[in-house]
Amino acid sequence: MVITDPVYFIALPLLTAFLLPLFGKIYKPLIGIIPGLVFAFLAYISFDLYLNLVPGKPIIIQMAGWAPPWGINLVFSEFSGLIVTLITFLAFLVWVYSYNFKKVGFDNSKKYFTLLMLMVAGSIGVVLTGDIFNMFVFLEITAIYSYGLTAFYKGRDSAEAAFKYLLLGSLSSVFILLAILLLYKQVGTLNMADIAVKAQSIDPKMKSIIAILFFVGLGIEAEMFPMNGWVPDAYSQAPGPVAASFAGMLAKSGIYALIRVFYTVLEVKGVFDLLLIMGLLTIIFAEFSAMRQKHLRRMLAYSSIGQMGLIMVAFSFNTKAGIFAGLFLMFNHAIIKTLLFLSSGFLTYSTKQKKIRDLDGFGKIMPFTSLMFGLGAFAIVGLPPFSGFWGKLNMLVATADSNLYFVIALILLVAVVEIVYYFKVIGRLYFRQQHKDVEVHNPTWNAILAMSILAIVIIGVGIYPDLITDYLTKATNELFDKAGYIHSVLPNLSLN
Amino acid sequence: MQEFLTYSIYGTAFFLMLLGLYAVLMKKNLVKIVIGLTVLDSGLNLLFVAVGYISGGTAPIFSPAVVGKHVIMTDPVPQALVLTAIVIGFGVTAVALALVVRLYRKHNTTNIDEIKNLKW
Amino acid sequence: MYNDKESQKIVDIIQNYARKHSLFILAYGTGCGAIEIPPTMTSRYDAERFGIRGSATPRQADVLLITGYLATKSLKRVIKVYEQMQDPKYVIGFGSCTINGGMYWDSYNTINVLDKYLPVDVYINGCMPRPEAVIAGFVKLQKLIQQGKADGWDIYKKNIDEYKANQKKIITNWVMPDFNF
Amino acid sequence: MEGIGYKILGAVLTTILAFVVGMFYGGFSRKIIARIQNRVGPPVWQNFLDVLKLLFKKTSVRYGLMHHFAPLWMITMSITTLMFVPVLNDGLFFSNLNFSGDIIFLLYIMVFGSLGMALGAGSTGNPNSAIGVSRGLTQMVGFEIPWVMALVALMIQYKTTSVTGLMEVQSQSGTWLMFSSPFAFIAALLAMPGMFRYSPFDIVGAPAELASGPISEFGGKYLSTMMTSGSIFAFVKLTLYVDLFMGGASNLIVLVLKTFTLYMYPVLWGAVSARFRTEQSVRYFWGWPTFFGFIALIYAAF
Amino acid sequence: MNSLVLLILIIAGGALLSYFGHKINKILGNITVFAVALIIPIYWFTQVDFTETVSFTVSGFHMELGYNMYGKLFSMIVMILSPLALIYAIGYMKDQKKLATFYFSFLFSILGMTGILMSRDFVSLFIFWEIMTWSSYLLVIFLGKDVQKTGIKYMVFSAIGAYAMLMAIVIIYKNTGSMMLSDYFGSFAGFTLQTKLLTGILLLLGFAVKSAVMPLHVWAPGAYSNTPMAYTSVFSGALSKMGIYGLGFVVVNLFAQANLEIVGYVLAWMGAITAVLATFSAVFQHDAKKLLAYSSIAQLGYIVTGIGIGTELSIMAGLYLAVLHAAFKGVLFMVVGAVERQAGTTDMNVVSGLARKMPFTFFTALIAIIALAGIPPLGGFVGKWMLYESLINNSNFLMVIMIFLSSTAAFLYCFKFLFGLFLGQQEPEFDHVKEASPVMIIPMLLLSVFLLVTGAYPGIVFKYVAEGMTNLGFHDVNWQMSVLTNAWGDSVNVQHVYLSVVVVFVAFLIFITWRGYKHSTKISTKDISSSGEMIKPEDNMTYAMDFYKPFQRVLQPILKWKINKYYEDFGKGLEALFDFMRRIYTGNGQTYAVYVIIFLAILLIFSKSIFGY
Repeated sequence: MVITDPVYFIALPLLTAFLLPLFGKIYKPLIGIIPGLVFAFLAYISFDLYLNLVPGKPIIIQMAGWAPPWGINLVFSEFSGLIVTLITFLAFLVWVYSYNFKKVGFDNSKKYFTLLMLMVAGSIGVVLTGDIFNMFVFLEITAIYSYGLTAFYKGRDSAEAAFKYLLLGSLSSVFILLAILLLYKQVGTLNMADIAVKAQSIDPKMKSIIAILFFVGLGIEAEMFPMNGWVPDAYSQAPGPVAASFAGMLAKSGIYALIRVFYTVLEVKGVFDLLLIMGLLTIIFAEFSAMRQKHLRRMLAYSSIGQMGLIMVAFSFNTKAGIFAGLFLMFNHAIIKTLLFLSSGFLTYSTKQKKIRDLDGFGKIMPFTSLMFGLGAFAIVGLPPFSGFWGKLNMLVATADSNLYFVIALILLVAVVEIVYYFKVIGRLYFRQQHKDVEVHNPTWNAILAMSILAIVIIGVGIYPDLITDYLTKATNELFDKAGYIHSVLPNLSLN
Repeated sequence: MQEFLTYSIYGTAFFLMLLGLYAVLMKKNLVKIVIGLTVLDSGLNLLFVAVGYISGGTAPIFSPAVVGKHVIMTDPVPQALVLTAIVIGFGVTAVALALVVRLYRKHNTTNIDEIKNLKW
Repeated sequence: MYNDKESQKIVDIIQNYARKHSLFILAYGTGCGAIEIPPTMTSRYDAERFGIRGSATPRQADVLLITGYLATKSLKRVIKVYEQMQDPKYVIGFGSCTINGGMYWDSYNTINVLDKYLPVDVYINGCMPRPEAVIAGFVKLQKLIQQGKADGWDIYKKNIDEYKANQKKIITNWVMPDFNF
Repeated sequence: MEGIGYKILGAVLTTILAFVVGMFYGGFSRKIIARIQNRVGPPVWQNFLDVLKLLFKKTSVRYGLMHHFAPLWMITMSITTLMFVPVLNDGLFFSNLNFSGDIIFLLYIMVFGSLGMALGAGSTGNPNSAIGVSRGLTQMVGFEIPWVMALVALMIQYKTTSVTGLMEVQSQSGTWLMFSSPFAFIAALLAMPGMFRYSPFDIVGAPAELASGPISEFGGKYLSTMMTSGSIFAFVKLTLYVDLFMGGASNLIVLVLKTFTLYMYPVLWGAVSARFRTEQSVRYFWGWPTFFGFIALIYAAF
Repeated sequence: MNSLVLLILIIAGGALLSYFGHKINKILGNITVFAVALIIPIYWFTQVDFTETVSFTVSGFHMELGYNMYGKLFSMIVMILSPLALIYAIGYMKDQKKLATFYFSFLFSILGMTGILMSRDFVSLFIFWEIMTWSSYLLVIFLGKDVQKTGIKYMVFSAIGAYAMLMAIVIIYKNTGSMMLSDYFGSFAGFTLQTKLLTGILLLLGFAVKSAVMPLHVWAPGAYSNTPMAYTSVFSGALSKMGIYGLGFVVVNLFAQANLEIVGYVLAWMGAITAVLATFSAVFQHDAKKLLAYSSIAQLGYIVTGIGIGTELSIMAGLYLAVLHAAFKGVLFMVVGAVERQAGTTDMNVVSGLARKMPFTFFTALIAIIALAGIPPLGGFVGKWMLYESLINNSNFLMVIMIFLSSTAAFLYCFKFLFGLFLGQQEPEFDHVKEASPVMIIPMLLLSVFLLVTGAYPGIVFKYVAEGMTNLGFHDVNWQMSVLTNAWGDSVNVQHVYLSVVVVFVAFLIFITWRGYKHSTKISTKDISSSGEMIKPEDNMTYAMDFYKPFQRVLQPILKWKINKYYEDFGKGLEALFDFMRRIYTGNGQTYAVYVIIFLAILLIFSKSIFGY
């Protein structure tokens, strides 16, 4: 179909984002409505494209008419399509959630939606692009607007958080750029498929340096252990829906870039072991820090890091089961963390209630939001019958497949810690006497709608995971099938 | 001579990068850190251009002057990339400076060690 | 069984025989008479050969020994103990204090005549009575029981109003639960 | 021979026998203690008189149903235990239900009365009763351990858990178990005074401190039933010891001789000893008796 | 439609209906709960086809539901006890708030238990296990007391258990390629010893947590005593049995078959130690709820011992005790709940003499306590007897002594429970106390009747126990309606016992009541023989505080040793470690940048060992 061209994923939000202030001049409510229309359209086309995708035949768009490996191309395959669909779906929900945010004291929706749309465009770009420099550009786009979104609120310490994020983000961009530079120097091409073909001939020493640079640079974006200092600050200082989209989109695009680079582009021996170790360290440090958090959002942020670590571990097995589990975890993390951040957005809206301690008895005064938070917490720690369980189960099965019993034990031990801190919050929300002066911001109808949709997805997938397992399997096969990817991007190339 | 030039450019680039990195890691002033970032970026960009340069190459422009002649052109791709990178670096610097201003207003200092409201 | 007069008589005989030979005493050791109980019970005089044996609680006791003078305060307690005892029950007054006040005859806070407040079956006179006298008193009580004449408990029940009136004259702050039959 | 009437008659006769013998034992013990204390002492039938008198006494108060039931629990326990203990080696007349129960059952049914009694005592609201019960139960935990150790040793050694089985073992081998399993016997013997609650283990119902403890609110018929039960139970316990360790008895005279000999042991010990505190007695029972019990177990198992 | 799926749907639907019913209106909600409580057991007993199975494949895992006889036995516990507790809850929770949550969680935990017992594969087992766990967690913290400690402790231990199980499941899947229980059992013999032990012991760990075996029991006292009592009766009565269920099939079907009886033996020892120590703890509690909680742990210890020994008689004893424990602990927790509701407290130092005010409650408590103490002629004795006999037959003499010590010491707390709450002096401050409402009394009475009947006819339970044991590999289990026989052929005829006790009791009842009861007056508990001392109505003479002080002095060396404290110290140490670890996030952006560079440097330096170059 003409209208469902993947280019729209990037072009449309980029365009409308900058036009948004103009629309605002014409008719003020358009500021709220236009992004919604865009996101809805994006979600529609992504679903449409994804559901109509022929297996083994990804949609490849050549920008400006140049065929790969010379031109930039967009690849909408089972894997990237899945992530894009997820991102657009979440973006739409985030819009639904924040459409009426003004009602509870959220101003500046113009800037907000502009930045949000740009960020979404960037993340989609990262996922879709088939060009490694293009990926860098999109990562930077995403990052810059994320800085803006992080620093969105004026009263808080958001500038501090944004600055830290910016500092690390810039370093990340330097390393990625350096890696691309070295890669380009070696292979003379920027197309990922082409690099993948030619990468075999690179000097292994150089290759490992490139891999290290990519690892560090993308690791910052993917919230890897020693480089994730920005995450808790950014997540906790950004507005609720922004934190949700960070977890749902930003982190996803980061991890996507990481696994795309190491699965498809660069085949480096040992990087997966490194990823495993770093993933485990990420999990351990993040979850242990989360355990001792007093602020709800910071806790969620650390938990988010932990989940990312889990995803890294899953992808580090380099097996089909591992990828499948990783994808499942990504899906879960995107959906559930979004729900958690969205609900915590209302719970911690007032500056008075930032700490977990302040939320005693909120189950009674904010029943729906608390319920959603509780549901999210149940799901994220992997309790059945919610979707988190299946992710965890698949993850563990994959781990066992790789004979890594100690990893299972470690993951499960950390999961106990996770349970502890989430259930502490639930206990406080529901089974405590509430404090005297609390400021309640009841969710608006659209927020309720957004959260309900997420909850329904969580429960639906939890009860019947086969709703998504087919797609995940397809995506797995796509990611695992490196030759297939190269072949579909570069149809004329004959391997060997 | 040509080689020396090439290596000196590489050297300058790495020097600039290290200088920038030093500023980012060691300087306590926010503005200096931002400057360090910019220097780091510049070094990187220089490196990029240097990598793309082929000795004796001309500008990669198909002008009437070069049509039909056997001319060595420098690789155009890194130059294009550098342009993008510069733009991105500019954007980042702008955001960074804006943030520095806000941080200064809030904390009344530009010492990064004192801006630690968010920790652990 | 009890309706038949003859068998009633036989039952009475057995009953009185058993009662007579098994006297559980509850010694209310108010005065100096309490000193005389141990020699009575222990090896020199050995009251146990008559079936007399100490009992710790009023629920099980048959005989209440009032061993000496009774202050008004202790009268309350004695009455309570007596009322907690189960029928049939006997009271033995020790020494002259229980008979007419003895050396405390003009004391402001002792009672003079115990019989006004509790139905005494046997008095043992002396100040204090020696164990021989005590045992003699018990033997007297046993005889009375055999003859069915030791019916102080019955008299108390019949003349309860009179007794209570007398008791209330002495004990002004009466917080005792009412007597259970 | 197997008629139900015959059975009932046997049961009633056993009960009466146990009652009479137990009563006389009580009388003898009073007499003997009196003689030790250089007294004349009451006649040996004094206990009958006491029971009879208490029976004729009026019971005019009660604290409720538990108080009313307490003596019933006790007598039920005593008689039921009696029914399940073989009184004579092969006296059909006295073999009431003893093929329907075994040692473990006996151990448990023996507690039935104590607990019921404790409940009755508790329901009176008398603090002395409660203290007595607390002490009694604690002491029970003490002496049950060596006693059970001895029994388990016997059971494991001879591969039978029934009293009749152990008696058969003795009649077949011709030696009493007190000789063939000496450690078990020592343990059981050392635990025995606790079971009889004679001095030094009589803190449960110490008359001077606790106003006779658990039974302090029981008089009249209640007390008489309890005394009956106590004497039956004394007989049962002695018979059980004799059955287990001294080869049982083939006729009543032998039975009486053996049980009386055994009975003298706690009585005489009690006559000359002072009272243990509760924790002292528990420590005693968990000391040497348990040690011997342990040795008996090891002896039995290996 | 498949009756098993329908059963699950009915319970889930019931949960939702009760939830919304209570959201709308309390009366409507209560009616719904009552209806659900009736429908579930009726459906189970009449409509469920126990031979039916249903299987489906989800996310690549083959799952199958279907009863076996062993599961049916435990299901029966759930299906009888839970509805009664639900009905009881209607009365008990009348004045509480958040009833919607309560009944929702309650029914979901029933759903979890039902599911566990019909799962034939590990995935559904684990799913239902977790459903049961979180729903019970919600109920543990329902009252909001001690959320931090009790709830977290419960959840942590449950999670450790569940995840141990999950790990075992995953390893099993790795080794057999199937999630079916039967495949695991079938191929167990072929595993290496390491795998055998690893999977089996991890599974055991998971189940042992729920059955509160010694080092893992720490959650139980708090969880049992802080939960609304209506649920605790299910919690202790039925939910803990899920652990027993699992232990049973793991120990018997796996280890015993693979000549690894030693595992069962160790487990039995742990059970025995649990029984002793928990009993000692129970004796010194002054809160009736805590007392019962510890008592539950001790009782579960007996059951675990029985299962662990693994002989026919001992397993029979264990399963029989499991059924009985459900009944009497169910009653007892309901009793405590009734007392708590009517008198406002269950502190035995405060409350006393309620037997006069709550006679029915007292009666049921008495029956249950007699059964618990294992005193003949009630049903509890049967289980105890079988347990002892099986241990003696196995010559496990030390274990016998430990169990005996435990159950003798159990008399202490049994008495204390009855005495502390119901006996002793009736205080004027509890004059207003009334008997609990019939809704609460009737479930208690029904369970008490069951206890009374099993005393004479334990065979009605044996029937199902024997059926269940066929699934544990014991076919032709020998049982009789009322005669118990051990391996050496010695027997007890409980019917004779019952007969003897009843005849003697009735005979003397007549004797003692005749011309006694009617002529006597019921007097106040303040009217005691007190050496003439005047006791005023407001004086409390009940001796309840430090009831077993002498015993405490004897046990001082043992009681000093508190496992709970070690766990708490460990937890605190961990928290300190976590606090230390999170210092890495210093809050200084520059430090983070330094981390990045250091990480990069490390990677570059060690790139040879990581990447090979």
